[in-house]
Amino acid sequence: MTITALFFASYADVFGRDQVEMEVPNGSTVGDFLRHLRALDTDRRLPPAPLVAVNERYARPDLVLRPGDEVAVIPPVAGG
Amino acid sequence: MTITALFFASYADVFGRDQVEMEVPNGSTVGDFLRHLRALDTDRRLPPAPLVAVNERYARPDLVLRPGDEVAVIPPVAGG
Amino acid sequence: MRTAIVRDPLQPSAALAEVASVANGAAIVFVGTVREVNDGRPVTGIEYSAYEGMAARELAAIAGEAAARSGTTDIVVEHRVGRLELGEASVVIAVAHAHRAEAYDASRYIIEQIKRRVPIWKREEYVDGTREWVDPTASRTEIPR
Amino acid sequence: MRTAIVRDPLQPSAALAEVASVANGAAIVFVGTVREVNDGRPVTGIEYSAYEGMAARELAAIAGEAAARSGTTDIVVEHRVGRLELGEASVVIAVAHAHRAEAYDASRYIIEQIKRRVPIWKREEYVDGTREWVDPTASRTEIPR
Repeated sequence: MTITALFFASYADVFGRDQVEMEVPNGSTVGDFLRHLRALDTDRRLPPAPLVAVNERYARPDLVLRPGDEVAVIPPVAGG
Repeated sequence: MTITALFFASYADVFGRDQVEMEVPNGSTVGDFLRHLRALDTDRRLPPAPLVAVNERYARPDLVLRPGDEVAVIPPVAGG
Repeated sequence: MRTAIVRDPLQPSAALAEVASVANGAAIVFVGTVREVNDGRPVTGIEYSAYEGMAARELAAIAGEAAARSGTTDIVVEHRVGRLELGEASVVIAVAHAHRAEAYDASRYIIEQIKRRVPIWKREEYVDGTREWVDPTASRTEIPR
Repeated sequence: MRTAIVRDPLQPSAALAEVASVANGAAIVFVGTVREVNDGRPVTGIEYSAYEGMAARELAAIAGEAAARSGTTDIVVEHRVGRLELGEASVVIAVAHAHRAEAYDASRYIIEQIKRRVPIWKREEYVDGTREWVDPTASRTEIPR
């Protein structure tokens, strides 16, 4: 199935882009998605367990993804 | 000796005026002054121990007054 | 640092501008205003009066204490006296600091101390035309320090 | 109650006017501004970026939580994004309440929650022309709830 991955701020620098359509196996969890990402992060610039939001809500690693989900990898926030 | 007594807000209503020159014996303390006032407060409208400021500073009952002091009787404050 | 007892309407945005600086990351403006109801009783206006010399002195002392505790002198405090309509500001406290925690603490310290010890009184006016001095402390008589 | 992510300069006095009401005795405006120095390093400007949809959603959720806790809906929160100069406001939080303690608590709750969970990032620009993303949490990775 296809999901949309979003990268912000320093993580966009890590992946050289801020958005990508990704193929992941049906039934993948947030944790599976992160393992998949890690394989692309050859320089190990992501922290061990970065924050993830699915469809604009913070999500735990065991959340099961669905086709078309917007999966954002969230660097440490610095608003205010 | 002569001091100036100031009455504010509800206490000005008690005494019907907001300022009066008063004669008190030399060596009088704030406490002595208050006992003197109480004699004038025939309806007992002052609290048992009202706050007093001498020359614009809060003062304890044992403070000794000096000629010309400005002695203010301070109702419960309600600023802000 | 500036403190004052004033008769004219207060200007919160002017106070904010006065404490602003590129050295500060946080500014807080507190505005106290006249409410339409107090203790369940409809109010039509409030007359504030003060022991002006002492009130000015106490306001300055309070601002100085807040500055010493928090480490900023970017503080403006103004308290109005005279007759105020509903919704008008009776007090404005502007504090700016490099960091927000200190700004909040200083702002809160100043308003709490004002309510505790600055010799200002208010007489509320009610819809039936009567007026009453407000006694928020039920005649507290300890020296407020 | 109103919350927004905006690109234009923020107007603290407009936010204050928006929450004012004769039912309220206290109004507090918090303004976060760009400091000239961060961690001892001179800053020339900051670029704020956001995950805008989620940031708007989180801001609204935070204001709703503050309203539920404090009992006022007189709350306006605006966070700016884009490039800001020194001294410009990045966030404005206006809260009004019948009573001051609740107004302070709600204001403080909102700014602390913004810093904890709203997906906004800032890249500081330095005098030598370099830029760096700010990581105030040293890569905290717990879900912020």
